[in-house]
Formats: sequence, C-alpha cells, structure tokens
Amino acid sequence: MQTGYVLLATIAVPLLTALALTAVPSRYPNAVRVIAVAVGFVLFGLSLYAFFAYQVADGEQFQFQLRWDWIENVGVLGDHGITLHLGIDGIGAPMVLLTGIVAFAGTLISWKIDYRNKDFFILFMVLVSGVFGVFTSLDLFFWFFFYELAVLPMYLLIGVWGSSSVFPTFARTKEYGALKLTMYLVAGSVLIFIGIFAVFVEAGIGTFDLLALYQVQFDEDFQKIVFPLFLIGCGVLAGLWPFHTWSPDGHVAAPTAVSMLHAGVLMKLGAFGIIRLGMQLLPEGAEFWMPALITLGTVNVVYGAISATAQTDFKYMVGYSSVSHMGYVLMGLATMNPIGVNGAVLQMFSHGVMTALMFAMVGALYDQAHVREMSIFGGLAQRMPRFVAFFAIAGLTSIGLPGLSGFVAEFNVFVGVFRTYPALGALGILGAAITAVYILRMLALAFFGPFNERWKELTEMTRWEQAGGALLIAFILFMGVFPSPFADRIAESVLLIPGVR
Amino acid sequence: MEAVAQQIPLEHFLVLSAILFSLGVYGVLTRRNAVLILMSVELMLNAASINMVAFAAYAAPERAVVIGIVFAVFIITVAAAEVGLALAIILRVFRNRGTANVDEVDQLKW
Amino acid sequence: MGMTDAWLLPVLPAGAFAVLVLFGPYLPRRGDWLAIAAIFASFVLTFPIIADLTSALAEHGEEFVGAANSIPWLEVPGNLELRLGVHVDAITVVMLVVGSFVALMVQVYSLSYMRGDSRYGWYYAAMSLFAASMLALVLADNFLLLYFAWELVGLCSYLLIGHYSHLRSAAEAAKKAFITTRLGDVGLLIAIILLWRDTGTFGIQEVIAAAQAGEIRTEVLTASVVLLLLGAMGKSAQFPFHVWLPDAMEGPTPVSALIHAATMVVAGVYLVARTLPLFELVAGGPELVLAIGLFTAFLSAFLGLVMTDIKRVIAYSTINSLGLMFVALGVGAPAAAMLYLFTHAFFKALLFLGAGSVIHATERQDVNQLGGLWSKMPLTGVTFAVGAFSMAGLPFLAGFWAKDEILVGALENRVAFSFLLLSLPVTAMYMTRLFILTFLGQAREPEVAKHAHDAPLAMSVPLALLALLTLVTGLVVFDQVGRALGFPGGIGELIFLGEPEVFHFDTGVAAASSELVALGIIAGWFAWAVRPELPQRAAQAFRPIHAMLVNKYYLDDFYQAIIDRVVLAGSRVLAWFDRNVVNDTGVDGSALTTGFMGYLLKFQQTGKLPNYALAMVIGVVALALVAFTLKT
Amino acid sequence: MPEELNLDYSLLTPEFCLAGLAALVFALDLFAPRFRKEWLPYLTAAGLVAILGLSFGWANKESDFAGLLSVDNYTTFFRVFFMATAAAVALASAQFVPARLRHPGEYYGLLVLSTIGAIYMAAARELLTAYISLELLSFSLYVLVSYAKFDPRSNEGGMKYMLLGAFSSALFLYGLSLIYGSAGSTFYADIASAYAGGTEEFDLGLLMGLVLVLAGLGFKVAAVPFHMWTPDAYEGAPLPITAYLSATSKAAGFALLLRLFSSAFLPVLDDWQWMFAALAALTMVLGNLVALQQHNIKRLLAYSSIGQVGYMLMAVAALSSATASALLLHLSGYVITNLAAFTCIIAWNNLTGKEEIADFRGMAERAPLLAASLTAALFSLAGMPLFAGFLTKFLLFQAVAEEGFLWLSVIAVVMSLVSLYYYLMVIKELYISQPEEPGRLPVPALVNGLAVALVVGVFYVGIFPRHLFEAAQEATKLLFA
Repeated sequence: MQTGYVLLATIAVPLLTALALTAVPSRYPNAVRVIAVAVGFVLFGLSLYAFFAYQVADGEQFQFQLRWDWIENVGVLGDHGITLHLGIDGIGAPMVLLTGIVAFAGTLISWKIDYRNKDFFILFMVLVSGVFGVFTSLDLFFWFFFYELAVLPMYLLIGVWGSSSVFPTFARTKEYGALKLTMYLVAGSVLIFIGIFAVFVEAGIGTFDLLALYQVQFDEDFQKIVFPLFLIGCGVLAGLWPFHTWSPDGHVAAPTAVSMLHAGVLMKLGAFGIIRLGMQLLPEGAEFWMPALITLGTVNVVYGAISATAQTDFKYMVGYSSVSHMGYVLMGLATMNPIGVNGAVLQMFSHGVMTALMFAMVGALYDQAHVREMSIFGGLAQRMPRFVAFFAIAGLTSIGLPGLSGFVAEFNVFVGVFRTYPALGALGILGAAITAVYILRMLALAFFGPFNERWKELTEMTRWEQAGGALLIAFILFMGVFPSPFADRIAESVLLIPGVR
Repeated sequence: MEAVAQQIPLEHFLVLSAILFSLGVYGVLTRRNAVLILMSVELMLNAASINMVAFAAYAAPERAVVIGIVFAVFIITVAAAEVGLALAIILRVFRNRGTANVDEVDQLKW
Repeated sequence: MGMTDAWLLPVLPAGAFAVLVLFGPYLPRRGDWLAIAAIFASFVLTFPIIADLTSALAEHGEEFVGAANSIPWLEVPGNLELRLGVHVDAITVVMLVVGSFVALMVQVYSLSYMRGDSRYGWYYAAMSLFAASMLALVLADNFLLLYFAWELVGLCSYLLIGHYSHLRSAAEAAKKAFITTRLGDVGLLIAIILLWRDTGTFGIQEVIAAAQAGEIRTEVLTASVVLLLLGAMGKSAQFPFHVWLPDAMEGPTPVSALIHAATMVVAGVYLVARTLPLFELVAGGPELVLAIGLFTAFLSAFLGLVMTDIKRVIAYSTINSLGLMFVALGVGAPAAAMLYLFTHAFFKALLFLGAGSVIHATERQDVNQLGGLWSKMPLTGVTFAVGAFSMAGLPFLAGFWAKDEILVGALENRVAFSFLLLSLPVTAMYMTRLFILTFLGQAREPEVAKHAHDAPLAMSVPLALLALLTLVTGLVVFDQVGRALGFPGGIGELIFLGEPEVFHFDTGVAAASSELVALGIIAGWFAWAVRPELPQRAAQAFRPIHAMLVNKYYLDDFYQAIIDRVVLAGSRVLAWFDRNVVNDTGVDGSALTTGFMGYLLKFQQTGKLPNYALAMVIGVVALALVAFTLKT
Repeated sequence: MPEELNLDYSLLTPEFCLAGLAALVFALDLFAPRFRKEWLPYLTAAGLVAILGLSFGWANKESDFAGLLSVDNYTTFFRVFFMATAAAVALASAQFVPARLRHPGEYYGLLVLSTIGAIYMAAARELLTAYISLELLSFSLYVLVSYAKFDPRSNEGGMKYMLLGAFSSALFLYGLSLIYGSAGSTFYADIASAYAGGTEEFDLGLLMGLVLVLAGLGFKVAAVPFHMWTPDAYEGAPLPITAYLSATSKAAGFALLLRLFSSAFLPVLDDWQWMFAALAALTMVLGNLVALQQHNIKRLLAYSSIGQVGYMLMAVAALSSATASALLLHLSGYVITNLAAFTCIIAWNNLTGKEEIADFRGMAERAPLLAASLTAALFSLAGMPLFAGFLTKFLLFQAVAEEGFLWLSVIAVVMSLVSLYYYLMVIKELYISQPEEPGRLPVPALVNGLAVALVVGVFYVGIFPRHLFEAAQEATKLLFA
C-alpha cells in the first residue's frame, strides 16, 4: 500500500536523527556510529520500499502523495499559502532509491571517522534529509528549501573533515574547495530563486504547488527567458560546462562519504531540477534551449574525459570523470525524446552508484596511504585484491561495459542522441572511448605492474568499506542485468513530460 | 496675529529659517570643533522652531495652531537636553584624547 | 535439445564463472573441474544442435536461414526494444564447435600448465567467462547482444592477457589490447545505432533483409558498413589495429592459444562473414575488406622472419592468417574463410600449446636460447611440426586445403592472387625457421635443454588431439569423410551450406601453391639449418630493411608518439586551461572582483565626522534634486 | 485632531510600569548599597517579562490615547517585541556589565527607558509624539553607546553617534515643520486627508519635508547614505549595546516608518516610493560589499545589519499589507537571530576579551555550544533553510517581487549570496581553524541557556512560522484598513 508518510519519513528520520545525535554525549563515538548506520539502513529500506511499491502503469503520474498545509492564507501568498506536498513519479522513484543506497553506503564507509564523528553524522543526516526532500517535493517552495538544505552542511563537512592537497604547480586547500563549492552552488540557487519568483508572479495563482503550476500555460517568450535561469541554476549543480569547476576541487577536498553523496546524489539534484522545474514547468522554453544544452552536454563529455586523462590524482580523475558522465545525462535530457531522457535518468542512477563506489574506494586507499598520486602506487592488486576488484568494477562501469549499469544508461542516451543529433552522438561515444583510456591507464598505473614495496604496510579494506562497496556493486549489477524495473518506471513518467516525443 | 500678518508675509519667516538652517548645515560641515558643530546643530533646531511658529501663525487651520507652538516649546526643551548630553560626551572624549577636534577623533574607521 | 535451445551453451560456462567468482576459494581445486565440466557440456551439446541443423537443412535445404529464439530484455517507448536471443545456422555451428572444442582443450591443457599459479581459480573463472561470451557472440541473433558479448570478450582478453599482473609488460599489453580493440568498438556501436535508426531493429537478419529491400539510405549503409569493418578490424587485429596482438603474448600461453585460435581474433572475421550481405550492398565494400586483408597478410608475413620470440612469431602468423580470411571474405568466398577459420583454429591452437609446452619445459621463449629439443621432447616436436607445416600450407595438412580454397576464390582477382602467391613462400619460410631454431641443431643453452622433457599427460593429450585434427580436418571437407567421422552430412555440407560441390579443388592452383610452399620450406631449411650464418649476413646486407622489420615498421613507436605527444600533451593543455582560465580567472576572478569593490567602497568610511555629515547632506540634496526634476 | 480626547491613561499602563521599573532600578543602585548589583539584570529582565505579559491584555483591542498614541495590535506587537529584546539584552549583559562598565543601575535603567521610547515610536500617530519618543530612545542610546567612559573608542563612537544624531534630528524636525506647514497638521490621519487629493500639483513643502523626514528616519535605521555612524557606533559601543542598537533602534525606526508612511503619506506614495527603492538598492549593495572587507566582528555585523536594512527598505518601497507583514516577520526573525549571534559573541568576549574575527578561531573546540549557536545564527542571517532567515527572506523578497519590484528582489538575492561569503568566513574560524590554546572554556549555564533559547527561537520562526506570521498580519492589517 502506498502512503506519503514513507516519503515524509525519508525526510524526517534523518532530521530527527540529527536532532537526537546532539543529545548523545560525544564520549561515545561508537553509539553515534551505530545510530548512524542503523538510520542509514532504515533509510535504505524506506527508499527500497518506495521504489518497489511504486505502481507502474496505474495512471497516476505522482504517487505516494502527501499534503500538509504549512502556512495557510498568508497575505504574501494569496489564499493558498504554502503546502508541504510530497510525491514521486517514475523519475523520482529511482532517485529516492539511489539516495537511500548511497546514504547507507556512506554511513558504512564513515564508520572509521574518529574526529568529532558526532558532528559529522549530524551534518551528514541534514544533507541526506535535504536530498530526499528535493527528490520528493512537489512544491516549489519546499523544493528550493530542501535544495538549499542539501547545500548548507557542505561547507563544514568539507572544511572540517576534508583534506587539503598540494601539487607541484598549484595547491588546493580544503577551505578553498569548501568555500568555492558552497558559494558556487548557492550562486546557482540564486538563479533558481529568481526563476521561482518569476514563475510565481507570472502564474498569478498564488500557489507554489507544482501540480497546479504544471497546469498553467506560460507565455512562450516568458518561458524562453526564464528557462535559462533554471537550466543554469540547476546546471551548476549538475556540473554543466563551464560551471563545473567547483566539482573536481570540491570532491578533492571533501571527505569520502561526502564525495560519495555529493557526486553520487547531489549532482543528480541538478539534472533532476532541470527536469522538474525546467522541462516540466516550461516545456516551450526547454524546446527552445535544448540545442544549447546538448552542445554544452557534449562539451561536458569530451572536455571532462580529456581533462580526466591528464589528471595524476585519483580524486581529480574521478571528479572530472563525473563532469564527463554528467554530460551524458545532459545530452540525454536535451534530446527531448523518450529514449534519450530515459537514458539520462538511467545514467543519473547508474553514475550515482558508480561514482559513489569510486569515491569510496579512493577514500579507502587515501585513508591508509594519505596520498592520492596514482603514479606512486603500483601493483596494489597483490596487496589488496578485493579493493582493486571493486575499483575495477567501478571503472568498467564508467567505461560502459555491458552487464554493468553504465552500458544500459549510456546506450539509451546514445540511441536517443543519434535520433536527433548523430554527429554529437558520435562525439559522445568517442568520449566513452576516452573514458576507457584514462580508466585503464589508472588501473594499469596504480594497481597492476610490479608491487611498490613502499606500500607493504597497506592492508585490505575494512569490513565496513567492503560492505558499503558490495552494496553499491550489487545495484550496479542489478541494473546492468535487469534494467527493466528501472526503465519501466522511468519511461512511463518520461512520456508524461510535455514536449518529450 | 492678523495685525502682524499684514505687515510681514510668511515668506520672510521661511526665508529666515531657511537661511538659519543652511548656516547650521554649513557649520556642521565646516567646523572641526565638536562644540561648534553642536552649536550649528542648535541653529538648525532653531530654524525648525521658527518654521513651526510661523506656520502656526499663518498657514495652520484654526484647530492646529496650538500644535506648532507646542512643538516649538518641545524643540527648545529637547535641544537643551541635547546640548547637555552632547557636552558630557564631548567632555569624555576631551578627557581621554585631549582634543575635541573631530578630525583627530577618527580611530574608528573602515 | 534443438537449435532453439542453443542459449544453454553460453549459459553453462557463465554459470560456472559466477560460481567460481563467488565460491571459488571454497571449492576443491579452486573449482577448475567445474569450469572444465561446463565447457565440456557445452561442447557435447553442440552435437545435437548440429544434428538438428542438418536435419533442418535436409528438410528445407536452400531457403533455410536458421532458427532463432529470443526473449525481451528492455523496452523503451520510442521503439527501442532490446532482446536477448540466439540464432543458429551453419556459420554459427562451425563457430560453436571450434570455440567450445578449443576452449575445452585449452582448459584441460591449463590443468597442469597453470598449476601452482597464485590466481589459479580466478584464471579458470575468467576462462569460463571468455568461453561463455564467445559462444554468446556467435549465437547472438541481434547486434545488441552481439555487442554485449563482443565487449565481454574484450574484457576477458584484458583480464587474461594481464593475468600476470605483477609484470608491468603484462599490464601494459592488456591495456593496449583493450583500448585498441575498443577504438574499433566505437565504430561498431555507432554502426549498430545507425542501422537501428533506419530499420528500427537490432536483429541481424532483419537488418540484412531491410538492407536488401533497400530500406536503408545508401550513405547510412555505407557509413555503417565502414564502421562495422572498423570494429571487426579492431578485434581481428587487421592493419593498422594489429599492434595489440603480438603484445598479447604477455598472457599465459594457453590464453594466447584461446585468443588466437578460436575466440577473440576470429570474432571480427565472424562479424564480417555474418554481415557480408551488407558489404556486398555497398559499392567497394568487399574491395575494402580485400585490400585490408591483403595488406595485413603481406606485411605480417615478413615480420615472422625476424622475430625471435617463439610466441611472437606465431602471433604474426596469426595476423597473417587473419589477413587471409579477410581476403577470402573480400573476394566473396565466405565458405573459404570459414573453412580456413575452422582449420586454423586447430593448428594455431596446436602451435601455441606446443610453444607452451616448450616454454613450460625450458622457461625460455627466445628461439636464440632454444634448439636441439627434438630428442628431448619428441611428442611436442612432432605435433609442433604438424602445426607449423599446416600453417605453412604443406599439402594434405589442414591449412593446405583451406588456403587453396581461398586461392581459388581469389583467382579472378589477379592482383590479390599474385600477392597471395608471393606471401606463401614467406610464410612457409618463417614457420620452417621457427621449427628449426626451436627443435633442431645444437642446444644453445645445453643446461636448459638438458632438463627439457615432454609435457605431462594433461598437456600432451590436447596436443595429440589437436595434431590429429590438424591432420584430418582438411580431409573432412569431403563430405564422405565427414560422414565417416560421424557428422551426418559431413562438415563440408555444413560449411558449404549444403552444397559440397562448391568446394572446387583446382589442381593447377594446388600445384602452384605447393611448389611455392616447398620452395619456402627449402629456402628456410637452407638458410637456418644448412648455412646458419646466412641470415646474419642478409641482415647485415639489408640493414635498414632488417631494422624496419625488427621494429615492426615503427608502427608501435608511431602510436606511442601519438599518445604521448598528442593525446596526453593535449589533455594536459586542456587541464591547464580548465584550472587557470576557467577556474582561477573566471570563477575566482569574479569573486575577487566583488571583494575588490568592497575594498574600494570601504574607504567612504573615513572616520571623520564632517564627512559623515557631508554624506548625509549629499543624500538629502540628491534626493531633493531628483524629486524636483521628477515633479517638474 | 479628534474633537473629544480620550484620556484613558490605563491604555498606557505598560509604559508606566516600565518607567516604574526604570526608577526602581535607578533607586536600587543608588540607595540600596546592600543590594547585590549582580541581580540587577535579572530583576530588569524579570520586570520586562512581567510587563510583557501584562501588555498582552491589549491584544486585539483598538483604541488611542488622546489621538496621540494608538493602542492596537501594531502597538502590542512592538510592545512585546521591544520588551523581549530588552530583556534578552539585559540578560546578555549580566556578565559583561560588571566586568567592563560602571554604574549598572543607570545602564539597565536607560535600557528600560529607551524601550519606552521605542514602543511609543511604534504607537505614535502624531508627529510631535513620534519625535519625542524618538529622542527618548536616541538619548538613552547616546549615553549607552558611550557608556564605557574610559574607553576612547566608546567615547568616539558615542560622540559621532550623538552629534550626527542631533544633526539628523535637526533635519527631521525641519522636515516635520515643513510637513506641518504644508499639511496644516501633525496628526497622521489629518495629513493623509490633507494630501488625499494626490500628488498632481507641485508642493515644495511636502517634497522637502518628505526628503528630510526620510533623512532623519534613514539615519535611525542606518540607510545608505545616512548610515555612516553605524559601523563606528557599533564598534565603539559596549557589546550588549551594539546588540541593542542592531535590534531595537532599527526596529523602532521601521516601526515608525511603517506607520507613518502607510497612514500619513500613503496618498503621496508616488513621491516617496522611488526614494525608498533607491535607498534600498544602495543600502543592500554597499552594506554587503563593504562587509566583505571587515575583520572586526562588531563592524562586520554592523555592515551586515546595513545590508539587512536594505532588504527591509525594499518592503517599505513596495508598500502593501503583504510586504508590511513580511517586513514585520523578517524584522522579528532578524532580531532574534542577531540577538542569538550577539549573545554568543558577548559570551566569547567575556571569556577571552577578544572581538576580532580571527580571535574566534577554534571556538568549536573551546565552547561548542556557543559555536553551534553562533553558526546557526550566521546561517540564518545568510538565509539558509531550517533557520528563520530563509523563510523570512523568501517571503519578503517574494512579496516585493509580487508588488512589481522584481529588480529589487534580484539585487537582494544576489546580495544575500555575497553575504553568505562573510558569514562563512566567520564560521570557518569557528570550526576549521584550530584554537591557539586548547581546553574548554567555562561558559555560564545561563548564557548557554540564553543562546540555546534564542537559537530555538530561530528554528521556531524558520520551521513553524505560522503563529508569528499571523501575529504580524494582525498587527499590520489595520494599517491598511
């Protein structure tokens, strides 16, 4: 049976946990850990339930709906006030599941955090709550509320638990990374904020409820003007070129779990926003701007892949590969045809799980070795076979190897793109080939070849890291082998996006 | 009242008060001694009270005449209080800094 | 168990792979028996399929295009339907037999060859996956599943070539193989999508039918054919993608045998043979294939002469053979190509396994350190000789028939024919050289040779079986012999799609080729057995040519240069641009500008009271002025 | 001026009580040597809270005293508002005053007296009353700002504030006189009816009057370019007084502005709307940009408050019942937040004697609760969700955009992005930088309690704004009746 309280729980549980954790004396770090992991598991279960209880083909676009009048009839907002309106469609469902997975894996991975782990988990939970909120809100105000909420803890999470790095030619302190990330994302949200104003005023029905606003037929010129606000505002978070530079630096500075959640889920918020606010609210504007988006998306793919090839630092490489892979999402969205958009959403899920796994592995290595320079490792396969296996699986997923989630998603994207823009599609596939270059180069450089004795004290991943990794891999394979549970949910809702045909 | 009115039109009072007011502003802007600045402010206050009385005598409708007068009285009182307060503070500054020149009292800036 | 149940063949080894990966360490003997059992079952299961096919052929004869059976996998609105399905016809069956049999042999062989390897269990797991994906590849009834398996084959080759991952060279070779073939795969994927775009289906037969019905625009068809060929060239190591194959020797020898004989490299040939109708629809399509094949065969032949690593020589011979197969396809004789593929599988596997047992016995693979092993390891020697001369094309060995078939096919095309004839003696020469240097003459490292001995049973049996097949497969092309061997209707009938008479045995061609081969062998014998100093002198005499050959026409260096100078350098430039221009200037710059504005503005706070008052006055005056101007 | 005056003194009970309280405090300090001075703040706070409770008795009543002071929901709202603020400041000063200042009695007494002034600024419906109450507030503040009599910075701040204040009130008065001249009355209602004709004909007196009144009140609320005193006075003043300045004197200014312009000058809206819009834009931009360059926490908050004033001025520019209630909401949220921030800063200053931003480093290690509260407050000021700032800003900007001032809202949003930067800079010191010496600091339980209470308030406004919002609406409804 479907009840919106499931979604409400995904938002409320982390928040309440954060509140409860403040009561736990910091003398008992293990209690904090246990609570965090338990809550992570609960969230995972909830999201799993939400995903599978979502009924395909029952006519209802948004399911699990829940409404709670937050402020009624306030003068500013006319008679409707603000309503907390939750609900997911076939696009939201996989995203909720993704969040659950990554959040759970994140808590597992973060078991080993010792420095003020209580504060860490408090902020982490706030972050998780915000992410769930964005994916489930059907109300502009709360959408934006949770969007900001997801950005809010980032600064401290990175600044306090992050790591600075010095390179031969330049240095990136964690403060810099944290600051740039926060400011950049909030800058993006400024555009969204303005867009929301514009939409609210233009609609003139005095409500933020998305379902009501979807019914409004906005003037075409208005759409053309406002859509870029949403596109760029959300695009910043999605790593849209040239607004992507917060992503590599931010990931490099961020602690493992945060990188996981950030690259894995937060960047999806951007793409999700482009769908929810952009395409669904302003279809004609989307129609008008999509050529620009697909161009930028292609730039993302190739530019990100090439930059990743040049990186010598694990996290930078993964960061740029995220930029590159989000490019596929943007390309898919820009096709405005069912296959492409479907592929985009599949890619959102696939990349989320895959990149989370990659960051988890990088973190697992970094916490032992305290360096991330690929070239100084070597032959780790002999010392930490499981670690290398996990890493390799993540890498192969990002290459788009059949049988792993990446292939299904990227294939859909390519097919969709080829329908409308064959040349760009070819470029996209070329990007996938470049991906193979840097991934395999990394594997050969760091994990194979003769073992570097300097690392003989390195040991296999901890039990918790293995658990988290295994969880992610399970879903990589699940989607790679049985994509239809995802595709069915997504495709149904994709067809309901106006302008997608 | 009427008698006066015939002889001196309202404008004269207004011009006078305006001149006073401007003088006051000028003083505030040019004087460097805190006390003199205070005096200039007093000029401006007086300009205001002249206005009040003048308007009360000429422009104001019957029932509002008293207001201007009362206002003027209040202004005078307040001004007096103001001076007392200001001098006290200026005194403190002079004690601690040995000067009442406002250009030298610029420790707080930027 | 009919043709439509053929999906079972790949599923068995795949299951074995899953079990081995998950529970391998807990199984007795790391579960190698499970892998072998699975592949053996697949091999056995091919026979009922053959029977079913032959009966179907007998029933329908000509118009039988094969049996298909598929299940939906993923459906997306917008007419994207992905299915998993098998399609069985003659070509498929040949590939099935070859693939499963060679895989079985190799795995048995590995029982003792890989014994004691630290990742023994993993090795068998990967082997199973390799076999599974290869079988799936040949069974695929649609391009998508084909690509699916195609990529998995690539992955397995990556895993197995890099099996000795502690060797830098192995890691590099694996990477090289994967990336090189993947470049081709880009083409393949694009081609698949292009074809889907015009036909709306991924089914191979449907696409071909649509193409023949002219439903595909010409330019699209041309493009997709070229791109398909790109993919095939990548996998089948055709020039200029051939560079990965010799390096792939870094893998364990049985792996090389599997990759070169039956699985990976022939995938490209299979793909082209499958889609040959498409090529024929495109003007110049076959010619392109022919040219590439010819070029590859010819270039690789000479390299065999100078290589000193025993496995590398065989590797170049493989490239040589692959070139021949492409030539056959190019001249429109797919039957010949498949026949060559069939026979080649056996003798090439034989060669590698033989080389393997030599390496196993001596732990040397440079022919300059070998020699005089004939007496020490007779079985290996004999079988190796059979393989070598079959490769050389000595009459009545398997290679002979197949090559003659190709020659006959190429008869019309004078240029191709003459080039082929030219390459024959060269091939014969370097195979002879290899055999002589390895087994005859004096042992160059006596103490090594002293301990050399024939391989244990697990290795000898496959050698013997393969040698036997190499001797007879040539004969089974005559369908009577095939029948005698228990394939009802004879393999010939299968290969030639039910009409053995298409096998034209032209005595003239046969005589010519035999003479050339004999010439080559004698020359080789003279050069390396009778007058061993001759080659060195030749090398001295034609130093530049020799240098060029030794350096593989400098192709590898060229590619390396491209990667280092162009790709990596370019990417570094871009990364620099991203960091310094996009980020430090664009992003940080705007932030700094804002901050600087604040810096300038803060000086309005002079700390001097009159200025404050002045500011207020200015404010008043400005407001008043604007107000007046607005009002009047 | 109404015909028969309603001289019902009971309407003014709360203010009488306040006066009494002030007197009591003075007296205790003077004549009761045995009385423990440490108790004064608690006594004051208790008294204020008691009177605050008392003043609820006039909720939803609508009456006026002699046509000079109206006692309605608007007044009640601000009565509660100002007394609560004063109480909080009194409590926050509990440790500060004995350590840094002399004569606690006058300190708290003036605090209470200034509260009366502030309340009457909100209640006044007649210009003279407004002026007198304004001066009552100002005079108390002049004294309080320069209260640290041996601290030259305090004197300087006091002197600048005092002299400029006098200057501005002179401008204000002159403006009033002109208004009186052109409107013929000083009662808001009469002025409104006098201008009912609208703004067709050119009226010098009215225009100059408006400009000058704007200047005077702009000075009070620290609107650019009348803000110059703010940073210096804030920096010079004793910390609790800085808090008080940023809370009460601003709020009182807006209370007066709102009632005056929504009742008296509403007919001539066109004449002053653009002025407020311009000032608002200037104020936002300058305040936030200059704040980027500050290194003293008081100065930083001074500029940030200027920025906030810019947001509020937008609401006056786009005056409507919606914006008015949004303004009150934002004002309340802002004041609660600011008080929370200052409580933490004061406590830190008591413990370390530092007030440079860099001196806050490692606060999270040494006083975790304070650091958390301060962070919450700063995030709220930056307009982050869960906190008051997000909601109030959102509704305020939204309302302004609704009224057709989208461009102002855009500037505001961008500027609040800028503001996030300097708040983050403080948070960075709190959490990321390491403390120069380790070890927890002994934070008094009461201070922690106060901080937590205020932060809870911040969350309350941010998450359950309903009640406050309804109150704000009730308060502003009658302005536009």
